[in-house]
Amino acid sequence: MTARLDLDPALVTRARELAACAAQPVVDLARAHTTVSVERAVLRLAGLTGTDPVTGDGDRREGTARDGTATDRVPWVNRVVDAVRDQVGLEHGVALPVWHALASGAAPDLQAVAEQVGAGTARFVVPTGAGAERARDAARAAVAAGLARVDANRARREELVARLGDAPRRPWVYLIVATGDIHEDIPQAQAAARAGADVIAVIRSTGQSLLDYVPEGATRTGYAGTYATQENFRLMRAALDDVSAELGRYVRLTNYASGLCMPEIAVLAGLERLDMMLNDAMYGILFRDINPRRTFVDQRFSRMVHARAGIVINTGEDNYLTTADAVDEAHTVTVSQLLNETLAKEAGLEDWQLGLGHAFEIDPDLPDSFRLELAHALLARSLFPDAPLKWMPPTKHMTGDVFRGYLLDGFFNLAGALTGQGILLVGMMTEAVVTPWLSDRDLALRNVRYVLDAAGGLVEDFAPPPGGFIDRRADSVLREAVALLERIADHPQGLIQAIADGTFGITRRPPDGGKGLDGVVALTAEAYNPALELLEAVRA
Amino acid sequence: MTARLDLDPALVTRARELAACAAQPVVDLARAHTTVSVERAVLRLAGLTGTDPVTGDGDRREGTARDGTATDRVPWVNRVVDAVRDQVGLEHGVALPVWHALASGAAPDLQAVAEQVGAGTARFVVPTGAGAERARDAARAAVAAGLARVDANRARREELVARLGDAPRRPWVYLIVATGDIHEDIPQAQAAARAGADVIAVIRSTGQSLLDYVPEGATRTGYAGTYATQENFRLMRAALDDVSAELGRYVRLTNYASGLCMPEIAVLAGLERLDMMLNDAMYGILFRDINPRRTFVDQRFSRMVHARAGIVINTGEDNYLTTADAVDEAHTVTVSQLLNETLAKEAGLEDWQLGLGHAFEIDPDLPDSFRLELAHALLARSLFPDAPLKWMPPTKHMTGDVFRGYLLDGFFNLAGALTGQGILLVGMMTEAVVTPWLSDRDLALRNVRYVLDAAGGLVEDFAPPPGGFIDRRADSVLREAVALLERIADHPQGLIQAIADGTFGITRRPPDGGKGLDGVVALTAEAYNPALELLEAVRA
Amino acid sequence: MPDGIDVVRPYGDTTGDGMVQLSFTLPVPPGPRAEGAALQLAGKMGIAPAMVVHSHGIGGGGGGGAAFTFFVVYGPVRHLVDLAAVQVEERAYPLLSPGEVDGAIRAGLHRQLVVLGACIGTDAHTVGIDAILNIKGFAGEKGLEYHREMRVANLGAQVTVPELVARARAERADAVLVSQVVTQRDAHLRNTRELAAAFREAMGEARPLLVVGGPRFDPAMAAELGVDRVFGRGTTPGEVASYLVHALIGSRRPDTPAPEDP
Amino acid sequence: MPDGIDVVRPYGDTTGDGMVQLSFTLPVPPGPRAEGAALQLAGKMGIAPAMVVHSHGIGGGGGGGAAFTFFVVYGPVRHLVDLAAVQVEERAYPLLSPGEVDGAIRAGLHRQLVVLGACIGTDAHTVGIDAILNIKGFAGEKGLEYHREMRVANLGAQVTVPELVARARAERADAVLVSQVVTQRDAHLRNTRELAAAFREAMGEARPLLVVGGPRFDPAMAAELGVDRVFGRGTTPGEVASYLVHALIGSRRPDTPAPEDP
Ligand code: B12
Ligand code: B12
Ligand SMILES: Cc1ncc(COP(=O)(O)O)c(C=O)c1O
Ligand SMILES: Cc1ncc(COP(=O)(O)O)c(C=O)c1O
Repeated sequence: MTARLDLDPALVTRARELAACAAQPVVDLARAHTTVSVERAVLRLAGLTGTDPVTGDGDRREGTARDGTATDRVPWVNRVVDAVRDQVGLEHGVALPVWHALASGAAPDLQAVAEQVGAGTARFVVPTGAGAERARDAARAAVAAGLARVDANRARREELVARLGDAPRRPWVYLIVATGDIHEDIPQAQAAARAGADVIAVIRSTGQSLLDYVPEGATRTGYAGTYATQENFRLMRAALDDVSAELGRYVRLTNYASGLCMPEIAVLAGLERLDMMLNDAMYGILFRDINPRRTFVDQRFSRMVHARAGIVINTGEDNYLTTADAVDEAHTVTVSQLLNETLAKEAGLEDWQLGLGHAFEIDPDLPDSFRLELAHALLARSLFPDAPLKWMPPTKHMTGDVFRGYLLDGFFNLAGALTGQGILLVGMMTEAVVTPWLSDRDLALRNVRYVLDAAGGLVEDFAPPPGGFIDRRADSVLREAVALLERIADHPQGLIQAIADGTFGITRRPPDGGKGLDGVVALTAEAYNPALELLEAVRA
Repeated sequence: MTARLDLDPALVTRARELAACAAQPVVDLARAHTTVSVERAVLRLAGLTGTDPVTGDGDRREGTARDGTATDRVPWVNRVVDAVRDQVGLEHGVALPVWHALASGAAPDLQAVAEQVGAGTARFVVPTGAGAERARDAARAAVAAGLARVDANRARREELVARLGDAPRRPWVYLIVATGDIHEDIPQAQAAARAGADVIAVIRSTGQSLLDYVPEGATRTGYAGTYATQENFRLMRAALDDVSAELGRYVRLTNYASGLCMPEIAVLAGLERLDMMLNDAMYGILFRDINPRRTFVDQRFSRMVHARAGIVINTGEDNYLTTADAVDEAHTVTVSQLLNETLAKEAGLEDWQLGLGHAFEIDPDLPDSFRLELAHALLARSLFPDAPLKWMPPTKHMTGDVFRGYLLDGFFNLAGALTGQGILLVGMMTEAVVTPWLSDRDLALRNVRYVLDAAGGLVEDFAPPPGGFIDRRADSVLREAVALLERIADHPQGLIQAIADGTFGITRRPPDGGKGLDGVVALTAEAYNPALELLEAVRA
Repeated sequence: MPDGIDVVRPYGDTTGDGMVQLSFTLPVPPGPRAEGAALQLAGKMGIAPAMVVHSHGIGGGGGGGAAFTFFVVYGPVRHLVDLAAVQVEERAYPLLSPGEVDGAIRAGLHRQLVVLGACIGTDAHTVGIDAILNIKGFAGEKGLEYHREMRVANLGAQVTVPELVARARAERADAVLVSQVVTQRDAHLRNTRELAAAFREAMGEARPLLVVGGPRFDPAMAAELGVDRVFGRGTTPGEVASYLVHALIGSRRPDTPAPEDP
Repeated sequence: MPDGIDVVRPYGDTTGDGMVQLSFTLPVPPGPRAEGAALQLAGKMGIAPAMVVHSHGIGGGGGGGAAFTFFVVYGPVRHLVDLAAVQVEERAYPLLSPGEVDGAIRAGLHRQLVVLGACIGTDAHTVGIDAILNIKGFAGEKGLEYHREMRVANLGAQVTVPELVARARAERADAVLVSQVVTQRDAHLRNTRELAAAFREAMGEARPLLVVGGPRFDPAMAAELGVDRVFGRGTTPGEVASYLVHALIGSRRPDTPAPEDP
């Protein structure tokens, strides 16, 4: 039904080859390293939960409120990984020393190991030979139990979708809640679902992505977003399950993986049946100044977990256009989509799981801005015919004129419908003012409904002619993208160098800068990660 | 550039033939009668102005305020026509007795005749033979002077358009002011022009259309509109001339002819260089319960004046859709457009003067409502390729949800651009609430600008396929229209009967009902109307 | 909102945050002085701290600068809404089915109930009164004409008050229903007061029940306007029929006697 | 608006009509009680007579009814706006060209003016501070880095207050410019107060000039927040540069001493 552009097939093939080539150094890097968060994720898959009660400032610190949970207590997974690292280093992974401790009877279970760490009595060694074999087997079994829960969640999702019914159509209507308080988020999310949302995303508190641990418990104290915690995931998923049953349609839940804890949050998402995750290979680097190496190692692991969990990822190309110009830098979006695609596939994700990002961010005062948007959106649609595509609403050029904003969002919705986008992030008229209000969300959904119902069928009449404005624009963006990819692939460090050069979102990030580099560890040949082993086994 | 539908040419020809046939009884009726307002219009063309100072209640009555002009004083033209009618009847027209009085020296000039009427001393007789010849010559000369002023205004408009420049593009952006106070209207109109309006319409006070006289002077006391008076016309045209010069673009002025004084208001519009006039063959009948015969006689004369003045008329088919359903009754709009066209051409108007009306009034909750709108709009566009077409915004389905209203108006604007409408009446988000505020108008213009600039070029990509939804819908509306025209043309009374049957706007109006029938007079063979003679001479 | 909570505040994204959105125009050219003026007004309205999140000049361009500034303001209002103090024109009467309405008239009146409807003044918006009176009705409910036990005359638009009084007297109307849609310069309020005064003067206590309606009326204003009942936007014929039965037959209110039986 | 008129009201379509538009949500299910509550709030805000022109339930559908109602209200506010009483943070200093700024620093300071910029707290919105500092600038004006006579260090996002104080001391900063964009739960106000307190505590009178900015700040709040100046939405680099010259060189204000000369 959707209009497609006739892209030059040779150019498309060349673009994909170049992207794979540019991404290769990243893949090599990721395979050769682990990170503290990858190792913590292994422990989480093996079932270790909870926080060390003697850490944290309780309600004296920011991020903690009288009626909420302390969000600064250190999780046991952090305490254990840090202890292992202190005592024997992480270059073999955490599994060998920890399950060696268990197998050798030093502790009855993982939780006990953690408590010994807390008490300062844990002693780790890296086993060899049969000891290593035994530790590996035990670790594999423990992690397999976690993965079994992930698998069960995937099956449960499929069952619920089959039983209750799915979103009534594409695009899926995706809405954000962002109160900072999980107990305010829940009724707002339910209200949005009742008003037509197919997907609910809970935005995270500012600053969480720079925490090198995942807070615990039900939280009420976020700023401009709610902490991503396992308990918050569970509460919201349960609330959406209730409303899904009520509405006879499975309502999806989204959260954010990017940040210093990508691998762990990916695991928690798998364990709590989240359905989509924001997961971009570069977002943390560019927008949170997280170290590139750290990010590349973490993102690969996290994506392997998503692949297993049947989670759809959303990439973050839209963000570039909040700092860079949407016309001048349109080709960087295309380049990034191709890179995200190649890295995602390498991590085991399939086409239907690739919610590649792009956005309606062209200055609305530019003549023909709407048609330029259509050209860009159709380019993405035609380049990735089997990916759902995540279509982001205007943000940068939204102003406090909420009437104009509501109109612009309507045209964004129309562009989404005309170009067959898979996931429609619903724009808010108050974008430039506040995090969305209950009423903003409701009005926004009314906007979406009007546009899709009244004008959705217009795709039948939408036929950008070959050689016309839209076709020419799409072609020239693709050509610019290929030219840029050529320059990137030319460099031995590929993408890593391109990021250092400020290619994306006009932000420069050198490979050794940014936060979290000290959490990256080069692996030895004997290193063992049971999660990676099990995740890769399936793919082989 | 604009998409056109391939309508069945045989059907189109048949539709026009049927319309001409259905309208014939109306034309015959109009030729055989005069009305008090037609005769007053003759006196106005001959230069008679002012009111009888001893009439009216001054500021004691509604419609009159402390700081405004008494709007209920009786104009001299009324006093004279009434006196003639009392003394000798109107079946010969007013010109013969009045100019006979002048020619026979009873009064030095027209104003003096009026004052004699006021004093009760005027005595009228219908001259015959040479006396009649002399009266005719004098009347013709007097009216020719008025028509010369109309001609000069037309030339002046052409000159100003050539010198200052015209509206930058189609559609012309048309905005309403409606404060009731000409001195508030003026700055609001100027503000709208500065913000991009190409045409300003001053809406009339409720109830003016049922006044059987035209109020005089600058007025400040209208309800939901400002009185149409010669002085208000003059003041607003002068204000717009100022702003036209300032902006370097000729800003057009519109008012409303329909009502009991159509002929006179048409004359005043010609004398004061108005540029467009609302003038529908049936609006007064259907929406103001004015007698059909009265309306048909009046509208023909008024349209002949507009033809001479180079004024673009706007017909009122949009109004049907405020009482009738826009989908079920879509074909009645088409039928009415064809009837308005045939009657307009008979009165001497040319294609470029035919702002045939239609509107975006489909229930927005109806699936595919936007595409149905496109189908209807394209049908009109394809059926009347050389007429400007007046495209009215949503009104009936507007609610107090001003955000939704603003969005809907945006889609209305888009439909206007995609279907090549000539005159775009700008919708107001407060449609269901109040007459437009200054800010509503400004926001509405911002809406128009965004849509036209950002998406106007989308016509290139808009290609409703033959046999597709839009094409099928347009074809079926046309077929229904032809079927209805067949039924109307079948009746010896044609259109007159159709109106009695409730064909338009689901409102029934019998030929002898409604207001103003007593102002209709059958003409004798010797009747003389110098204005008609001069207007018809040009056409012959 | 759990029952029992009587004091609430507007809800933006958290309970009790009091957030509202406001827009208006001031006759002041854009600039810091205009923004200050907007903040002053928002403050007087009880919004604190108010944020002017958008402003633009109106009427500028070409020769002179803009003489007006449009503002969008966001912020929390300090006022509390006391639900216990809310004056609700609750329906103090049961909503009857058409059959029940006819039954009540038959039983209580022993003759047809006579209803006159009109738009008065220069208001020509008949769709609202038609929605209440015509068979076709509104929102799926049939209009009053549908009732066997009612005699309904819809006089249409632009009826003058004296005409209406005369017709009411001639027809011995039990109820007169008047629609007013145009509200500019409070036309609807003026016309309603004129209506009430004319009926009072002409018929005194014996006047018919006076009911007015229109989208911009506040139902709480009946007493102030001198009529018996005011219906606002979205009124359905069934509500009106039920009210007529209640007021004229059911529990006749002391202060609004129905016309003498013939 | 003619000069000399000091009292104005909002303008809908006639001078003095006072008309405004308002929208908000109440945690009350839709219905007459909710409408009454909305009218009560509008009344408390000074809108009289208020018209609830639209309302709809939010969160309904499926199982339960809606728990919230959204309203759109129109009507006249009775408040007057007294222009004479408007507090304007008027620019009390001249707007200088880049050349004039450099000239003034050269002449008045005899060394480079040292400017530190950052987003503090967990705020990662750097576009605003970049617009002021980076060469690229904003609205056609080059940012402060463009000035030869300024030494600018832009520390970027998510800088903690202690880090910032340490850097300011180390670099002997003349001015510290801080951006705050996230305002939920008044994060920007809290962070600004924390900033002011930390500098006061660490450096007392010798603290650098403190300037904060962001789209939701009210420029009139500087004193209350304990900083020297607050810039709101749409600020241009030139305004900031001119202010720095004015405050640090031109007419040094008694209550905000600049840092000791080295
Ligand atoms: C249709 C319409 C027209 C049609 C009217 C056709 C007709 N036969 O009625 C036409 C095109 C002729 C028209 C003309 C004009 N209109 Co008009 N029109 C409208 C429109 C689009 C819809 C009104 C409507 O039909 N609503 C549907 C009905 C069912 O709703 P309702 O009237 O609210 O009635 C309900 C309740 O209020 C209640 N109710 C109403 N009356 C009564 C009476 C009783 C006794 C009871 C119990 C209940 C009751 O029950 C009804 C059912 O729920 C509105 C805009 C809008 N979207 O609201 C403008 C609007 C009403 N019109 C307006 C104006 C100004 C005019 C004109 C004066 C403009 C002009 N100067 O030329 C003209 C002249 C009319 C005149 N002399 O009065 C303004 C009024 C502004 C104001 N608040 O003062 C509006 C709001 C548009 C605007 N924003 O400018 N109009
Ligand atoms: C771009 C953007 C982003 C980018 C930021 C990229 C970057 N490097 O800065 C990205 C995509 C990363 C982002 C992320 C988020 N964002 Co953001 N973002 C925006 C957006 C779209 C534009 C902001 C912008 O760049 N404006 C342009 C600049 C030039 O304007 P400005 O900041 O106002 O600056 C001007 C003046 O204020 C002043 N000024 C500003 N600072 C200073 C400092 C000084 C000293 C001076 C003198 C002047 C000055 O001068 C500047 C020039 O005139 C706004 C929405 C909007 N349209 O406003 C949301 C917005 C600011 N973001 C918001 C949020 C909530 C977030 C997130 C927290 C969401 C989440 N939970 O994931 C994240 C996390 C960010 C974090 N930790 O802080 C909210 C804030 C809500 C609130 N009021 O509290 C907004 C309003 C969107 C919304 N409605 O929800 N965002
Ligand atoms: C891909 C991606 N990841 C993560 C985030 C959010 O990250 P944070 O929680 O760090 O603000 C975004 C925000 O839009 C994103 O696009
Ligand atoms: C064709 C036509 N004539 C006249 C009018 C206005 O007439 P009145 O002044 O009687 O309301 C309209 C209103 O929309 C119209 O469409």
